[in-house]
Order: sequence, then C-alpha cells, then structure tokens
Amino acid sequence: MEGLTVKAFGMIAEKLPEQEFKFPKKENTEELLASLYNEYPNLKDLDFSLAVNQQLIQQNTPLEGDEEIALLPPFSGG
Amino acid sequence: MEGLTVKAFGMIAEKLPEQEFKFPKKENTEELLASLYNEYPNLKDLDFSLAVNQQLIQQNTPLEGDEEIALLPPFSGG
Amino acid sequence: MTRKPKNIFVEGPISSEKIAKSIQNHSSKTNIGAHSIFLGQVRADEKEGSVVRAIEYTAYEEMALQKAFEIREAIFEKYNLTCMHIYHSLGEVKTGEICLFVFTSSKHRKMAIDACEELVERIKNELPVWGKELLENSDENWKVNT
Amino acid sequence: MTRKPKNIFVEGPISSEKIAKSIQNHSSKTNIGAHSIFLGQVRADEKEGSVVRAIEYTAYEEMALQKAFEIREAIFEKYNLTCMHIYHSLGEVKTGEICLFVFTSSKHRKMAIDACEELVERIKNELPVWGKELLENSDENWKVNT
Repeated sequence: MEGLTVKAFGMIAEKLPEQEFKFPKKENTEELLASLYNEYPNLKDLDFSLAVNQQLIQQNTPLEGDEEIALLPPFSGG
Repeated sequence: MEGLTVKAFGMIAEKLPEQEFKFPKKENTEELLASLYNEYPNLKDLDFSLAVNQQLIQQNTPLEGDEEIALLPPFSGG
Repeated sequence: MTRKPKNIFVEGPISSEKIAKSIQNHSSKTNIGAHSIFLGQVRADEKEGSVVRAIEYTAYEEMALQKAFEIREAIFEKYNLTCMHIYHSLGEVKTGEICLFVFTSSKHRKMAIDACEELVERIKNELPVWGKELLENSDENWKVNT
Repeated sequence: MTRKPKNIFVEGPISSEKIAKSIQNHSSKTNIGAHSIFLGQVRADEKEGSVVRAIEYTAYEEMALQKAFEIREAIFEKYNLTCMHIYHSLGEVKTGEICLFVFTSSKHRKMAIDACEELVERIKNELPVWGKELLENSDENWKVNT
C-alpha cells in the first residue's frame, strides 16, 4: 500500500486515535508535520522528535513517500 | 605478659620463624625496627609498613611497651 | 568478529535469579578480573495525591534494538571489554522490582566500571523506551528522566 | 543512627546465589532507584612458566574490619546512599570465582555509581588484605595490586 506509515509512542500514542496509521505522501518532514498538526491539533502541545525509518532527524528531511515515521516523546527508559 | 606483640602478614609472615611473637619493650618504633632488622636481617629486603594497635603509622612513634605491632607488606586484596 | 543486534527486552521484571545466572555464566571466562553491574529498580515515588505502584514500559522495539546495537559497538570500540550485556523490561514492573540490568566485564576494574557508567547514561538518553507510572489511586503519569 | 563494624569476610568464594539473595533483599526498599555492583573475579594470569589456578587471601582481620568501618562511614557521609555492602573472600578462591562483592544503592544512579567506584578503590588501597597466587605448577607468587 502506498503512503507513509506513522507510528506514535508513549504519551503521543494516547493523544491520537490510532497508534499506527497510513498517511499520504509528503515532500519532506516539515510538510508532514504541518499536515499532522492540521489533522491532530492537540499534537501542538506535545514535545516529540521524529524518526524516519528508525533514524532520529534533527532538521527538515526529504521523503520518498513510503517511509516509516515515528513520533517520539522524550525517552524515559531505565 | 609484658612486652610488645608483633604480628607479621602476607609475605613477611613467610620470612619470619613465627607469624606472631612477643618482643621486648622499646621506646619507639624506630628502635623497634632497628632491633627487628638486627634479629631478622632478611626483613631489610622487604617492603612493609607498621601499624601500632591497628593504626598505620607514617613516622617514628613512641611506644608504651604493650602495643600490638603489625608488619604489613603492600596490600593486595580484591 | 561481527556482532548483530540482539534482543535486550525482557517481558516484566528482571529476576535476581537471571542476574545470578548471568554472573555465573562468566566463571568460565578466566581472563575477566572485574565485573561492573548497574540495576535500575522501580521507586515508589510520591506523586500528587498518590504513590507509584508500578511502571509500564513500552518501546519502539526495532529502533531500540538497532540503537542498542550501535551503542554496544561504540562501547566495545572505546573500552577493552570481555563482555557486555543489556536487559530492559517491557510491560509492568512493580516497585522494588528490577527494570534495567547492565553488565560489563573486563580484565581490570577501571574499564569495566567506566564502560558500565557510560552504557547506563547512553541507554537512558538514547533508547526509545517510555515508562508510564501507574499510581496507587489508578491515575497514570508519564515518567520523565532527569 | 550509630553503625558498628560488621564482618565483611566470607570464607572461600562469593557465590552468585549470595549476590542474588543480596539483590532480592532490597526489593522491599522502594525508595531505591539504582544499584551499583562491583565484582572482583580471580584471573588465570600467566606467570613465568605457569598460570594462576587460585588466590589464597589472608587479612589482618581486626584492622581490616575497623578500616572497612571507617571507609563505610566516610562514604555514607559523602554520598546519599540507602545501603552499602562489602564482602571480601578469605582463603582459597579459584580462577573464575568471585573474591570481592561491593554493592551500593541510592535513589538516583549517579550517587550509587560514584560511591561504588570510590569504595572499590579504597578497599583495594586501604584494607590490610593479601592475595597469594597459587600456580598450576605448585609455585606461589604474592599478588601485587596495580
């Protein structure tokens, strides 16, 4: 199936209707974030990082369109 | 019984005829060491510290005459 | 020697028997002189109006295993270690139970101790794992690492 | 709270069961968040013409217990610890077996880790304990700490 796979973790997962869902292809992570904020406004109040295909990203990153995107709140293991 | 009690440990204990023995009263630890070196010349080749009543001493220390004196080679526990 | 990512996750608490067995397993490695072990234990912290009774751990498992592998490789590169083991709980771990077990072994103590400390820091900071504190009064609270 | 010197010496090796039991005993102390453990293990070091098969430990016991007590008090003074345990073997400990077990527990990891490291250093440097290496060829060699 075409499109991005978005996975949410920790407290983010509790704020979204689903923990894992498909999302339409975006050019880059900034566009993706804008769309996610638009769709799920309560994300704006939350602190999280993005991982693209399991790699944390620090800046706007181009997307092919079939990546696995993870929304990661601050880690609290151990 | 009158006099100092001398206890030897580690490799020092193997160099002396007994591990624990009585020794005549001395004025201070320097005199005691001189007498011990005189009695047991092979002590001169060995590296050891003195403890008086279980306290390590760093310098010449006066003796009452009934102390427990320990000859302690470098520690190697653990 | 090529190493591959290996599982670090344990369902529920890490038992003292598991720790003992892990220690025992090293008795055949007679070039080891020093083991350093860190254990994380779930605290009964007071939260407003209640107290923690357990922490429920979840993880982004695939990413966490890959990250743990990278950290392992970096630590093996930096320190002269014989062995390194990492175990982290998933699911519910009650107060007083062990949720993290980090174990380094080396010929000499300094390497084992320093490597263990750095491993614990990196695990806490870099592994995508989350703890949700479950309180006595049924409230929940997302744990924040300090 | 006044503490008194307590025995730290164990005849022969320290078993992994003893270590497990010691860890287990802390599960009721739910203010603990971190344990740091150091284990010394006897190495099969090569010596000229042979190899270490065991270390035989002796100590000036009264002085060692008093010294261990002073070190304990100083470490409790310096670090915010919940618990501290020290066990050292006497007599023969074979290669691969555990001869030293140091265990610190605290609310947070930094205190437990730093205290454990300092304890190990002080124990190695300050306790009147001696190890005689027993070699495979029946030679003996007094251990030197580095």
